[in-house]
Amino acid sequence: MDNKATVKIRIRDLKLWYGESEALHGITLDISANSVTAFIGPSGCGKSTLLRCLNRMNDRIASCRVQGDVLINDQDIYAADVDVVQLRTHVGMVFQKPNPFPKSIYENIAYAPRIHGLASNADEMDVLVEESLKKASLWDEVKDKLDQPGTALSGGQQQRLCIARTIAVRPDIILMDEPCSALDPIATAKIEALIEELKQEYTIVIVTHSMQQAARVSQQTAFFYLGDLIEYGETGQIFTMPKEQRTDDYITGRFG
Amino acid sequence: MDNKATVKIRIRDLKLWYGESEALHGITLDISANSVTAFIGPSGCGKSTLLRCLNRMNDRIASCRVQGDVLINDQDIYAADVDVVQLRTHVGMVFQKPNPFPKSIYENIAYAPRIHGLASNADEMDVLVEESLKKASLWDEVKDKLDQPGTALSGGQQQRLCIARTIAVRPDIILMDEPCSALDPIATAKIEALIEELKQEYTIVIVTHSMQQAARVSQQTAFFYLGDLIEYGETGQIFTMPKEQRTDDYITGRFG
Amino acid sequence: MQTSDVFIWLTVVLAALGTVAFWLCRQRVLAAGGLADIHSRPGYYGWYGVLWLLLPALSLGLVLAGLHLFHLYSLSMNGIFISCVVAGCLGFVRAYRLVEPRFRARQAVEAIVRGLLFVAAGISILITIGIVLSVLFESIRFFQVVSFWDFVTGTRWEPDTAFLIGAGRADEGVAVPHFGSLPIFAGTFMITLIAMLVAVPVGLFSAIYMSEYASHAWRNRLKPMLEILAGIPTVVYGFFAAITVSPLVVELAGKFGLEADYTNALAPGLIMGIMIIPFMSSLSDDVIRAVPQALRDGSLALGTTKAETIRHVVLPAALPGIVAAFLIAVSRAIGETMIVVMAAGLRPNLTANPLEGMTTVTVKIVEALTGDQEFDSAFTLAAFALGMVLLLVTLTLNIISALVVRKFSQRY
Amino acid sequence: MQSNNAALKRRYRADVRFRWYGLIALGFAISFLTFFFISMIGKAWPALTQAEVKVNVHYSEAVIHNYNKAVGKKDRRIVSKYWLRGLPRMLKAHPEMLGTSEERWVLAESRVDQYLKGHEGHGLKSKYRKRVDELKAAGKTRMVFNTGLFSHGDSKLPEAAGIFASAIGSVLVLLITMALAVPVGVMTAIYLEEFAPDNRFTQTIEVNINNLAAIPSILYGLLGLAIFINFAGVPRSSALVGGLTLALMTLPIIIISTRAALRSVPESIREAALGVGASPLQTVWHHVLPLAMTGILTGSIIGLAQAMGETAPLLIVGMMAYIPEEPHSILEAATVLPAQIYTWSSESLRAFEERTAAGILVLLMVLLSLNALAVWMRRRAEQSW
Amino acid sequence: MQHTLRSFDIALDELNDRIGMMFKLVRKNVRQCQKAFENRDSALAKTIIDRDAVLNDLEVGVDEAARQLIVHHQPAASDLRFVFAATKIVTDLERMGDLTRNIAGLIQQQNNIEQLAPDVLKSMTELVVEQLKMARRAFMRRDTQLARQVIELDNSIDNLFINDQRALLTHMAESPELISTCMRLSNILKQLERIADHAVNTAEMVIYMVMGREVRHISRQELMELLGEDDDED
Amino acid sequence: MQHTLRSFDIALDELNDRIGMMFKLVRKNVRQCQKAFENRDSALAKTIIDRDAVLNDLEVGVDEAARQLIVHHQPAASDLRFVFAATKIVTDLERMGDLTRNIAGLIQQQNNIEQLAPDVLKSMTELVVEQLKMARRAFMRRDTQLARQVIELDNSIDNLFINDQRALLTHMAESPELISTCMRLSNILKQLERIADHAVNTAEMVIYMVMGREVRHISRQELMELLGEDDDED
Ligand SMILES: Nc1ncnc2c1ncn2[C@@H]1O[C@H](COP(=O)(O)OP(=O)(O)OP(=O)(O)O)[C@@H](O)[C@H]1O
Ligand SMILES: Nc1ncnc2c1ncn2[C@@H]1O[C@H](COP(=O)(O)OP(=O)(O)OP(=O)(O)O)[C@@H](O)[C@H]1O
Ligand SMILES: [Mg+2]
Ligand SMILES: [Mg+2]
Ligand SMILES: O=P([O-])([O-])[O-]
Repeated sequence: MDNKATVKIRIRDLKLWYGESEALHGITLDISANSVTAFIGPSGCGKSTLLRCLNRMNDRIASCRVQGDVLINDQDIYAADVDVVQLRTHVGMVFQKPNPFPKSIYENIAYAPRIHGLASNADEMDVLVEESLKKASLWDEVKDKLDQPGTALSGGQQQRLCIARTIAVRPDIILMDEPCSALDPIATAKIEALIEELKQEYTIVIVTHSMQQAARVSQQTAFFYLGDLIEYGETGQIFTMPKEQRTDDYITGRFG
Repeated sequence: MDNKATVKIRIRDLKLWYGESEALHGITLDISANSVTAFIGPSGCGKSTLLRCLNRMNDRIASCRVQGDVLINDQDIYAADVDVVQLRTHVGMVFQKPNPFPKSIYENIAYAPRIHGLASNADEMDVLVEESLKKASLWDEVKDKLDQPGTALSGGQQQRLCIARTIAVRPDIILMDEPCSALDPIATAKIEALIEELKQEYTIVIVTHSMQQAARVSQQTAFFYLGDLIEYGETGQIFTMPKEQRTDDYITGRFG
Repeated sequence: MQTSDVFIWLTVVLAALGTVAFWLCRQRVLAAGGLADIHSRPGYYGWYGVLWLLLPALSLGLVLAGLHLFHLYSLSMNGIFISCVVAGCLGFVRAYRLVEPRFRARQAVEAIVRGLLFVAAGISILITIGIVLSVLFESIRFFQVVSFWDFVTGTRWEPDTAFLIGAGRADEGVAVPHFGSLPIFAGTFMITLIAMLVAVPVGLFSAIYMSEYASHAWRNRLKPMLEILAGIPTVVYGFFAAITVSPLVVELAGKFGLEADYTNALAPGLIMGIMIIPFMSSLSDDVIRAVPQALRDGSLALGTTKAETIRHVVLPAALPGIVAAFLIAVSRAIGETMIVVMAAGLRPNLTANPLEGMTTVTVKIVEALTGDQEFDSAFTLAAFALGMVLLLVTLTLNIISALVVRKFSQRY
Repeated sequence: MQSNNAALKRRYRADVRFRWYGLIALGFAISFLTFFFISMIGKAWPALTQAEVKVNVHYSEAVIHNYNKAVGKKDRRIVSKYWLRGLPRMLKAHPEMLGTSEERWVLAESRVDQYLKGHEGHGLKSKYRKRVDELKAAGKTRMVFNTGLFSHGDSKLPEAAGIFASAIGSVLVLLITMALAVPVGVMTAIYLEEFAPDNRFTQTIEVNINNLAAIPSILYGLLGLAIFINFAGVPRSSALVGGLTLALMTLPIIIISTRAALRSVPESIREAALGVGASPLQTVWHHVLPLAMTGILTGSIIGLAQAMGETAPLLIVGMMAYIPEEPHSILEAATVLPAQIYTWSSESLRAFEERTAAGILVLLMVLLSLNALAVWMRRRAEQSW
Repeated sequence: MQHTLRSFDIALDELNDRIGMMFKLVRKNVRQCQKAFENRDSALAKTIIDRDAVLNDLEVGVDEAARQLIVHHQPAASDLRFVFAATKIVTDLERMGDLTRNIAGLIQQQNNIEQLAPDVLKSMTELVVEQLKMARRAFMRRDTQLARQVIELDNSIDNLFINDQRALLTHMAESPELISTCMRLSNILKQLERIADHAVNTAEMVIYMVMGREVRHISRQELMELLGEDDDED
Repeated sequence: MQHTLRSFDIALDELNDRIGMMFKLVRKNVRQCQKAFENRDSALAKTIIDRDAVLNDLEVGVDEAARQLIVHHQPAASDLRFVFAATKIVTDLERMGDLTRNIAGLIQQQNNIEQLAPDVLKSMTELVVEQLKMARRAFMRRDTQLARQVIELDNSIDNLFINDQRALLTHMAESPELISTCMRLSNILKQLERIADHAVNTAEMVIYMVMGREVRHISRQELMELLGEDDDED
């Protein structure tokens, strides 16, 4: 892959309020295509909030109000004519706790493509399901039990199933909000390995509490504090030579 | 503190069954006084199970059967004449998710001393509460709001409240089952700092999923795999020069 | 002494003795050892004394009262009173002598309390046995007279002469009674069907609206309103169905050129349906809300609309709960008595026309048991046979719903 | 990302439609409720007033033997027989009134009452109607608040029928139900939820309880009839048998709601208490029960409300008998409010209909307050968590 | 076994390869020094000097990679030992590079040194090259026996060096006009001896890396005990 | 600011102190070498040689501590740079210790060297001691300006060394009987020069530690630009 990163997401002076309280104080940030960007920072600093701005999941919260621009592929996703439903097919999301639908493994994957009409017949759907599961490195483990419920898988497998489900609608971007915090180290390592694979094809933004995880999987790291973006840069640089004292303090465990 | 560790807990060929399935296959382990011993290992390897043997919390599970000896201060805690309730005052336990009683902060601490008759009047109780909160490094943060509900504290504070509550009954040993897994890194660091303090006075056994955490807080580390104790030794040695290949594989992330 | 006086006196005396017992035991242990030496907190020794006072007294009282009630053995009220107090004191003396610092009072007290709890739990078994036996015995007697096959497949229910036979006047040439229950069950089925046709869509969609669309504030207003429907006694529904709805149905049917009985099945069916709405909606609402928010987020994040998410993810996930709610609602409808007693007909009628009068199992039971007939005529016994069928059907429905719930409960 | 394709539009239309289904369903339920209450209140409203007529009354010696003599022949069918019947007793109690006479307001006969209220089907014969019209013209009729409704027992005479006796019956029955079902239910639930080992016996009890809750109430009537009355010989129609029957019926409700309340106390609280050395019983007593208390009370209230509105099993154990006097002991024959309503509803006289409605209104008021209390408590419990 | 995280393996492999490459470059340098010396090849000497920059860059690169590895993957146990050993070995290798550059510098100033004691340098070079080969192999194969041989070989080199040095002293005393030439030659030998010492250091780190035992300042005997005397024969 | 985890601070402090201590020991060695040289104090030379074991142990100890720190606390950013620098600096310090031991060894064999050029050694020693003092302070205070001065001072030392060396060569040519003595003296000077070089290495690591920039093989000019020319004056 060539190193010259193209910018996929442009965030410009993004402010966000929950009711009266401002949770994001003007964030400006460029997220590169085909790479992993990690958001880190202490609890409540607005990482998840910013992430959920990127596919407008925050629309679900009535009290939430947004100002500023979020441009994905140079299109303002908060423009009036943007269709949220379609936006979310382009910007997939993986959640903290694995949340497979209580359906069969196959149906978990096939559900969204069916709604979006991505497969015109059963064979195409089979292919799509297999492809998605393969991309999520899950195919080998589940290929003989596609009709078993997705909830019967182990936690790590469930999370990969959720990733496969997201991949199935062919998004550009995958958002992950602490995708490993409910998993044990081995399952976590597998997800991290998967993220490493996926960044070839997708733009990935991941929120994580674990600085080690951010260091392991990401190419860029953004450090947030109390709703501000304190520092953003190459992960290697952030973790060896941050520019800001606050970043250094947080990363070295000198906070609070 | 002198280095010559006295053995506080002796586990001898401990086997444990849940119904028909053997979850621990004969564990033999000596846990030193006034130090932190960490149990690590992949999910389901029996860490929690072993921990809960040490204060007989497993008694609550009907299908659970134990064979072998657990000696605390050279007394077999599975002997017929042992009073479980009294055992649990000597061997305190802190759980994964902070679980303060939905009472005031003061009452959270005072409850157990009261049922055990550890304070003969209100003044003594005040002293005991203050002392426990101080030991748990929480006093400064809550001294002005002792009558507020314990559930209104932040996650990290709640966990320290739970530790204070455990300390209040003057245990010898404190067992912790993934005490930080529900907390963010800053709260985690505070608990770790507290554990560091507490080991002066208490024998601490901690189960953790985070190898980094085990490395940070513990003096001894025991690595379990599928119900077997694979390796047990000085934490520094386990993490730089483990004797067993499986330990090395797990610690370096080469598992599964 | 009057019965009620015994109650009062026993309460007063035992309360007083209990206080003394508590104090005595507590003092005894405190006198024998310091706070640090005694095994349990001092209060436990007190309670130990109290329990040993109360338990013998009250259990003896219960036994004596039982004997009295069943006319097996009678003691005067004074006798009961005195023997209870004496038994209590004996128990206390035993307890008092056991009290010493090393005595594990807490364990002893807890063992007793645990025993009491266990006894309480046993009562539910007794009730079930009671119900099954009471219904079973009488049904057996019924089926000794009437063939089971006729009962199940017969289409004529004309039992009126049975009590004459029961009274030993069979030879007077009265008509042979018929106990064909088919029309009764058909009526029950018809009314249940009508009720479910109302309750299921209304209840389910209400639940969906409340849990998925309504704001929190609205939900908090709407849900109690629906629950009012469940709080209205069935006798009131029956009255309403009979007085208001039945005439309305007749009138409306007339407008359409149809003829309806005043005891038509539609009115009680409709009202029963309305009565059942909250069962359907509340239970469904609960299970729909129990579907984790994460599943909705997961679906919406895939770019689906709200309705799609509800239809394809939420409802399937909640389906076992909804099915269970449905089954419970059905068993409610089948067993519902007052509405049909007051608004449905008495005449068994095998028809598919809901505008005609028809009758139900429960109506027949009430009819049979509220008259002045002897309890052992086939006419009254038939009520027990019907009751047994009712019991079997509802139990079956309930067990199925429990199975459905259990089978799918580990799904998330 | 513009929403310009047709498929998407269709999907959005389906979305809107779905929402409307819900609204319609709710609208249906709520309009029924409104209709129901309006029609019920409309029916019950007249029962709150009662006609009185002003007639001349003679307290002669003869009245003691024939109360009809107290009023003039014209008025005999106009005043209430109930009032007339009470005269001899009153005169015996107050001999000094003998021989006097007065013109006074007197309870009117129910048909007169209906006529004066202008109801169709009042059933008043035309000759009396004329007399009533006269009285009315002379200002000798009036409508007063119907205190009798709340202070009288049942009566065959609609104008004298009240709910007092049945209310007392209800209270007695409920007291018995509560005294039996609540402690046993709560204790059972505690045992099952907190102490029972997971064995066959426990499972049997659990299955049983769930089944008991689903059994139609009328079967409890059969049980009461067969066991309490026929086998144990408890007097038929007595508050005791009613209370026992309803207690059995309420028991599973209370057990289930108590178990739910206990279960909603997080396991972590128990672990916390056990972890600091509390015994299992202390854990339950000090932590679990206090936290579950609102839930338990809510469940009990709902159970009792249900018992209070229950009719069918009580019919079977004979509590629909005609009981004009309030019971003085739990062994005496008694009736309860819903049974009273049922009895009245099957009376043919038009005047009973409005009384039925009034009785219903009273019953509903009590039940709704109980339910509101339960809702309020539940909501408070939800908040405190 | 592979790491679950492929990037971890890649990073480790890269570190490994870079060090292997540095070993090779150093060996090449040493060999070319000998050639330049023999052929009075000033240009070759220049090549060697220029190559130092490559080694320098490799050193800094390896250190940076090691730090990134620590930050990204928090290595522990065998991985940590490897990364640690790498940062130590790389210092030695860079220093060896410097030393060969020094030699090349001395060769550039050469005036007839090669006639003085051509064999001396040759045999020394051969030993050092052999040692470097073994050291590299020991590192790449995590082979403690090879590492031990590297350490043992140092004895021979030291002996050779002392003999040569003595010979040179004699020489200088005999022909004072050759003093500065001899000094230069002595210097070259000294540098080679230093290279051998650094090779020993790398071998010691290999032993640490494999066995987790620090052998940097322990006696030869202890070391042999640790590595097992019995293997001595072959 | 303090770390939340006190043991982390303690471990870092200990590492820091041990390195400070090594700096001091090396400086002491250098100073004592001069004294032993002047006074022909063979016993003092012996002390210096014996002290090497202490430095060896300290080196191994620091490395072990650094590894434990990495394992226990997963240092990042400034902490990681410190730990990394520590493991590099400690190698230099140990090597400095070796070099002083070498000097002491040469002194033990001394025959009248001190009369040859007593001042030469003295001025060289003084410069090196001064440089070591600055290097230690630069390390302890995380002071890049002091570190720069260490590097600059190396120029003077190099010049001094070259002059001395030239003088010695002349000397040897003049009096061949002194050749081996001169060679030893030249060797001592060479060792001192090496010590200065290693001191420069430590200074470079200090700069890396503070600024996060590798300055190991960059040109002097670049370095000066990095550290800010304007501060040059004082
Ligand atoms: N739905 C909401 N309504 C009101 N305030 C909210 C809401 N969600 C988040 N907040 C507030 O916004 C701030 C940022 O929250 P956010 O969840 O983005 O933090 P975070 O960085 O993801 O924290 P964590 O690491 O704990 O997930 C917090 O102060 C939080 O209290
Ligand atoms: N109550 C139980 N009944 C039956 N089996 C159990 C029970 N609790 C644990 N087990 C089984 O015992 C084994 C050990 O479980 P345990 O909870 O001790 O693992 P663990 O090492 O603590 O895992 P984790 O890291 O996921 O907490 C597992 O296989 C688990 O499935
Ligand atoms: Mg566990
Ligand atoms: Mg160099
Ligand atoms: O600089 P040295 O090679 O002698 O350590």
